[in-house]
Amino acid sequence: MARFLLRRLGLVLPALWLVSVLIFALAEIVPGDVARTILGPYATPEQAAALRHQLGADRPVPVRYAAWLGSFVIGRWGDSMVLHRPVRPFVLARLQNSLALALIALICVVPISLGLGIVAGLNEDRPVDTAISLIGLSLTAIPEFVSGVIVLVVFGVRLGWFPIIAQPPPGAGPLERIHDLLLPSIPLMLVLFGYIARMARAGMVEVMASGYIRTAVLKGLPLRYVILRHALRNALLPTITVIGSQVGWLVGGLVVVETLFTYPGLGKLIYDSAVGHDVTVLEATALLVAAIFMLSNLAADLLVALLNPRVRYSD
Amino acid sequence: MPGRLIRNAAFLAGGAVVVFWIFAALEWKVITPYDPFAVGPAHPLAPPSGAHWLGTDDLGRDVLSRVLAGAAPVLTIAPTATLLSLLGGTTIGLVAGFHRGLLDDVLMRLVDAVMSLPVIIPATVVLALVGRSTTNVILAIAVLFSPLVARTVRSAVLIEREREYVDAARLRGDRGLFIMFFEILPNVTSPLIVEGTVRLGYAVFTAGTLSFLQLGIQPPSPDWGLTVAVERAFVQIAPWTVLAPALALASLIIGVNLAADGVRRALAE
Amino acid sequence: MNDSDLQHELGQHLREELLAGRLSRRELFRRATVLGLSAGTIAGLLAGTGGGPARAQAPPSKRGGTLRVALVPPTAAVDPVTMYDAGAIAMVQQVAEYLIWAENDLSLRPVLAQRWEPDASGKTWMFTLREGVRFQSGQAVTADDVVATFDRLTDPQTKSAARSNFKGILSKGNIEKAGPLKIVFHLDRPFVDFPYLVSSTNYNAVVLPASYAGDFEQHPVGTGPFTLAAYAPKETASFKRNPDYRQPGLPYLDGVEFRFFAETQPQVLALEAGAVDLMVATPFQGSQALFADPNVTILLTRSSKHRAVHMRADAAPFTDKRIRQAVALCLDRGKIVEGLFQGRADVGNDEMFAPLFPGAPAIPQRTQNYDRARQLLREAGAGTELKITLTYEVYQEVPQYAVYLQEMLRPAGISVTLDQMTQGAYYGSGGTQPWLQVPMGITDWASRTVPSQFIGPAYTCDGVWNSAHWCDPEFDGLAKQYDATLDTGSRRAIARKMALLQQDATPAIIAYWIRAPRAVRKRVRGVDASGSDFLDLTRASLA
Amino acid sequence: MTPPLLEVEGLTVSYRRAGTWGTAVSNVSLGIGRGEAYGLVGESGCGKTTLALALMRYLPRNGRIDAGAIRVDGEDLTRLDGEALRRWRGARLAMVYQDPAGALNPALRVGDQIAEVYRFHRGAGRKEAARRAAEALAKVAMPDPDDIMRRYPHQLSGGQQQRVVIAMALAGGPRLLLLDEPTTGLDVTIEAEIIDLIAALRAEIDASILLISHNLGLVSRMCDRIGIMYAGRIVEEGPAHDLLHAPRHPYTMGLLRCVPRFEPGKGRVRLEPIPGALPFLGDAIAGCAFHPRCVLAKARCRGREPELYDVGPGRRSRCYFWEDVPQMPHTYPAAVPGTGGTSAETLLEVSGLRKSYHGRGGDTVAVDDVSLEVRKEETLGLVGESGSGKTTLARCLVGLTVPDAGTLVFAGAPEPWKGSRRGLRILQAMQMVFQNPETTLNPSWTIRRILARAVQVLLHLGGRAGQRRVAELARQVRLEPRYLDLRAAQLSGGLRQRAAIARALAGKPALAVCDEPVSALDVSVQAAILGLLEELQATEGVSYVLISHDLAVVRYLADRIGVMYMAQLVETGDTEAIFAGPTHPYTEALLSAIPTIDGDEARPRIRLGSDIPSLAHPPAGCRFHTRCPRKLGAICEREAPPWQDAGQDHLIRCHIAPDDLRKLQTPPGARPR
Repeated sequence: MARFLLRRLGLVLPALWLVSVLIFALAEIVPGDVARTILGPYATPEQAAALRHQLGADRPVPVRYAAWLGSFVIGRWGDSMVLHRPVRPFVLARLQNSLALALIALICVVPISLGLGIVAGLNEDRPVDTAISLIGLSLTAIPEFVSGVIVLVVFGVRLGWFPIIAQPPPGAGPLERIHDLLLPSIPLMLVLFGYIARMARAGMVEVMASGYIRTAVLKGLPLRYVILRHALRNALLPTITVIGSQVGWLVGGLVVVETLFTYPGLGKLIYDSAVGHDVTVLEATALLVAAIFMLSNLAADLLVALLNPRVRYSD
Repeated sequence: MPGRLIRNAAFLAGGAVVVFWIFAALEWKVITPYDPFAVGPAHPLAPPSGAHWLGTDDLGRDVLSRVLAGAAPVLTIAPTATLLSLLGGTTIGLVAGFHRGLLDDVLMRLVDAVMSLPVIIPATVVLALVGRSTTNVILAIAVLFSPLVARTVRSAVLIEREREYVDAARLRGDRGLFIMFFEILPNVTSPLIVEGTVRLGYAVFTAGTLSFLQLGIQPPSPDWGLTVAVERAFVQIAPWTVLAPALALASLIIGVNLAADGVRRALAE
Repeated sequence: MNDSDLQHELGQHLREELLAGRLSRRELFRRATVLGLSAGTIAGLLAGTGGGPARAQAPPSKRGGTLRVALVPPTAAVDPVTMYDAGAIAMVQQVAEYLIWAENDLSLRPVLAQRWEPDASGKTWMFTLREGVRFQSGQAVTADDVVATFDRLTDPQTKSAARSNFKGILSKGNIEKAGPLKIVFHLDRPFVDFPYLVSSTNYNAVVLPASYAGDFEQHPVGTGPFTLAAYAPKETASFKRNPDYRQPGLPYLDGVEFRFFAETQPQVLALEAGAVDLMVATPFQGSQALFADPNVTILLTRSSKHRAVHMRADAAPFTDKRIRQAVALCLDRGKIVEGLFQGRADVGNDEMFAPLFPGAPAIPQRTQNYDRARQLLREAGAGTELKITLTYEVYQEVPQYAVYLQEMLRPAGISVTLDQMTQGAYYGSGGTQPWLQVPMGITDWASRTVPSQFIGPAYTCDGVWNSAHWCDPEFDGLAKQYDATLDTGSRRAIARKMALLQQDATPAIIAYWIRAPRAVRKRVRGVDASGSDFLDLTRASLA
Repeated sequence: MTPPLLEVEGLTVSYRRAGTWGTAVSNVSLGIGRGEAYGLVGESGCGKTTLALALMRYLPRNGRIDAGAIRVDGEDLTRLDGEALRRWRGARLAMVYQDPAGALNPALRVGDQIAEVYRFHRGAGRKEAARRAAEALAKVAMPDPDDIMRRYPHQLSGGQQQRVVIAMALAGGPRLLLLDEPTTGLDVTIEAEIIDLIAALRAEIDASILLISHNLGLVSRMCDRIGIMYAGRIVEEGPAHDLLHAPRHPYTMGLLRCVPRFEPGKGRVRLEPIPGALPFLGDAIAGCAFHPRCVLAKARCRGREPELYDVGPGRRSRCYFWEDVPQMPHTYPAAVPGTGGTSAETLLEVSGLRKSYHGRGGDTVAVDDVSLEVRKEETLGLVGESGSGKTTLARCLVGLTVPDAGTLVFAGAPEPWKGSRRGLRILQAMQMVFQNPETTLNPSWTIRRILARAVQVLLHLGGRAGQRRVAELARQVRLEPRYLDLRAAQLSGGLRQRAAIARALAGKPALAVCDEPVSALDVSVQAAILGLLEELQATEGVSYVLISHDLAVVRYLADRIGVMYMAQLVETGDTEAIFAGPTHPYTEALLSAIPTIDGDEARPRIRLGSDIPSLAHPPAGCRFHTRCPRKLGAICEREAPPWQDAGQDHLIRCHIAPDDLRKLQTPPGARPR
């Protein structure tokens, strides 16, 4: 088991390094530059060049990358060239927001989609199964910006049940925070529901056709007991992996929803820093999201391993 | 196989929607009541009426015509991008799955790295890098989807390479390349087709999102994602300008997914 | 406060022009403030010629409360010296003040400067500061602070865009401290409208303490009505009332809360839902909902904000001016103004003297004429099918304007390919700056108070932002002459010649001058619209 | 006869596949008395498992019982539903499955899975149930039940898992125990132990047993009465001894004749394959189901389906001409002059072959220092249980796996181990036939293209010459030309294996390594393939290395045999010498474990004690000492046994001298060899 953990962690580091190189290279050749972002269009080219020199942005790429990596590795995330602020507190505050939204979306959607997925799996090819599968299929199909706009107008503006600016005032209690973040989390839930329900259904169908369920039934055990004790645990394993793989998107991929609901999350920050050429912020946020994606996958795999003795006790 | 497909209601429904949009994409010049590009400053944001069944947009253009014409860009980008990603992905998957060893690890780490970033970020940077045009959008989506295809193909190849007919081929002295492309590839087409149809659904989804972020297709294209992005400013006073393209996009994606689901069931039986 | 005899003489000249009907009352009032005439003198000049200046102020109904403002976030760290976007400018303007504030009607209101007067040649200007004004740090405002402020902006090493405005007019070192509250500006060349260059029009020119070291966010010190309490980039900024503000009893508000939105649409929704009280910039395209909303008032003001559709005179296919003229003749300007702004804009005439500017020369208005356009194209040998690419940025109504242009040029046989870019990409970086290089582009120009602020940088041979690469020495000469002439009558004659010259050459199509709308909730009082999205909340209050 | 415990009457079951319904079990009636063991024998696709599932009312969703009644203790199960059916299952009926690993929930401890039967059927509390579960494990001869209770299924060996399943089945105190191919997946020695366990338990609990199997030997040993199934029908039924020694149905006679028996040597008694192929489940059948393959078939057989006629005391047969069955003509293929091992010229010589895999817990040696040689036109049999290393050895010979050490000399010339570096000469000369007909041929190629490719690469014969060679190969393996243009999926198991053999012969090889070539085939088809291999050896002069776990098959085809145990060769010699004895104690146990049809040499049963140790940590000294019934003592545990010569290069690796072995192994009064 420990070997499994070490090996997987060993794989995360090179992948993260690869991400940092990828981001640095891509950000480097995106048109526009940090000097323009700071000085705006009306500064003369000479002024822009002077600022670039002052920021050291005109040093060769490898030199800058090495300088950034050197400081980043020892924990100094550096300052944002554009916002003249230390990157770490700023990015971590954004991370907190993104995690809050992700958590709320997950807490609401995971139980429902698991429940319905299992019900569908138990009633394979019956009307309830087709209905749930179709709903899941359709909801996942709707891009977040489409459902986001509709939800925003209907619940935010017309009915006014929820604030349209998803920024709970600092002192807000947990309940109020959830209330304020519910609106932006709805589009996320719609997309997630499809993924999780379908995987839960597939897991259940496969398990119900397995040999050990046949044994359990033919041992004369009551059906409900067979489902709860034997089927459920093995059916949910693949679903945990799916949930793990969605966390990365939930934390760093929501630029669209964050723009619509003016929610200061990581997604929008990555987008802004990519377009605005703020490399230190871009690297920090992209690596953070990549790390979260990989670690959540690893956590999911660990959980699956723990629940599945075949892996836990492998010699 | 086709027999089972026809009987599957979901496949028929999905297929009908997809065929409708394909027809629209090919024939919009003929079937649109108005010229989708003709500007009508006199009547911007007019509500649905006899003259304009789905009303007009902020520049007075007929929304229905633009929605019908809007099928064309998506239906050129998504399938092409999916096809390219299948080609790229299959090659990577085959090589990684068959050769194992260092090559496999490196490729898979690359796949992890690309997949760890939410699709939007590399897409943003790539499109900002090479500039915005339909071909670049296709390339961007193809580049982003290849790793996912590679991962599926690799897992299928890992199973096939252990099969005895591969040993027999090695025994004859056939080279790795021949075995990969002539012996193994024909037997991984089934997961490939399933992956392809699923990718197609996501390609339409991603193309729409890229247009929404105004990174993809350029105005005055009637592309749905772009239209939703531009028209969402008028969503309160002229919701039809946003709802029409949004529902069109959703219907196409659902159609493709239903059809894909049908194909998968037929193959699985 | 007595005016110099020169100012008295100029005042009488203005009264004669008014009585001769060559000058409107409003233009006389504006012109007089530029010349530094005191309010008393101006009242005397206008006596017996009709109603007084419409500046009466309704008494505020309620003191206190916090005003919530929606605006675009500053893109970079907030530094008055280098700021350029509406978000940063609005923030700084709450905390710091200018020597002079340019009102919407281009009249100049004294702020930190009490009086100013030019010498006969218009080359030397004497400014007197208001007494007893303190920075929020408690330190008194002296001439040293003003000299330091303007030395900072004219320093060759500065990164401030303001230096381009002062280029060829005011150089570092020519700002002389003539007393504890007196400053003398020695100009490089006579510039009659110099007071505008030190007014709010030149938004970087806020007066900062001499000790200012470029760290505004950490030490936000100015003389303004509010102090900056907290700032979370891209999220919120909160201001508190400045208890010892120079004008007793002001400001009425207890505080101001800035909430930043990256896009217009969420701002519109927030205002409609009552989550914010005021929207700094309310572009018509996208905010139509507010224009029809009962509990929202739309403040409106004429401005010199416009979109220049430049055509590079030195590159194919626009080298021949007949082709440029043909393109200009394809536009139905009335239809464009109606489609893009529902009429909230003034039709332009492809020259820089906007209706806002007093003494705008009346030259024949260019209208749509496809036959003439096709004939011009034939004469220029452009054949039946002219292919051109129009590059533009995604900003407010510009994309829609591009589509209108494409549609309107088609009947003349001109097929336009649209090339849309983000704002960052359009203004470009390092070597590539598309807005100065593409053959045909749409560039957005913020409002300016003086035509020369457009003409100098954009339409003179050595203009820094001359997108059209148009160079006509005669036009340059006239421009310099225009700046140096005090007398309004001869200025109008020069302006007329310049307008005709520019319209004929058509380096750029100016189809409309935007009226700047600003949406506020009904209960907001004492706030005005602003052509340049400036935000003066000194007299703002909540009913 | 006391009233039967189980009475099945006119049971008909059908499946829906791709929209059409096909009958899998048609009008089956049988009865099992209290405490009686009934054996149901049939090849794949004959519907025996469907019958078992129907009895348990656990047909898959696309299966249904069309007609008939299943009465247990007088109660008709087809009427029961819901709670009543649930109480019946486990308490009255219990089932043991073919794949024990699949039958146990991987995520639950073994103890809990047994205890839950007691909790639900016997209303026992948690502690009480656990105690009785441990008791049940002890009853199925599991060493240290308390430790086993806490283990998870994947931590047990195949044999142990099956014992757990049996314990679970018996926990409910069933009146009828259904055993569906209980030992098919297990090794021979383990199978013997499970059979003995069942026989012992049967005596203890007065439950009747329905044993379903394709292995006649197994059924003959275990069961009182036997029913033979073919194409969903019972074709013959009767007391075990009478049925096996005097069959009254052509199919039964055919089965008995095609199973390799234990008469000595090859060349004299040729196996008689049953012509034609097994019908697919659900095919429409006219008249007697067996008539297409029946030697006695006449016009009448194609008409109405015969009844089950009474043909003797408690005996029934579904054949109009059952009286002619004893004199049924033989269907020997033309006898082939047995060349067997005459030429002494060595074709292949391997010495010091060692192959190890480095796993997590250190290195596992799969093949440990093996040396062997194969002579021209000779068949060397390699026998051993799973994990003995015989497949790894085979893969090393043909270059698919690269060993750590050892040399290979082929026809006098040393050859590299790595396949890709071998020249065309040896690639042509040495080919391999694989085990699993499902995956041995590329599913998306036609047979013609597979053979053409082999001919193209090995003999550089393209175009017409290539096609001629392909046709010739097809003739050699008796594959009708019409099959050449079909894909593997459209052929039966036997035809696929013929194509695989043809592919191996493409380059006119001198040696063919056959890895379990027939173990995945049905009995009647096995005989045909063995016959083909034998014929090809005679006509093409190709020698074989035949790898199998089935001693009967090896004895039938091999001239010389090598026995492997835990990666080592423990005995080599001529087939007859080994069968005559003396033999290595392990080989002796192997021989005794093989269930033989009644009347053959009954060998004294030797029980091997504990399970096969793990290959990762092999026992010191002689690796067999942990299970050897003939263990001398400490010497076996310390020293690796030397090779001892028992004459005519019959070598045995054992501390006991061959002569002593012979004395130990000859039972008093047995016929001298």
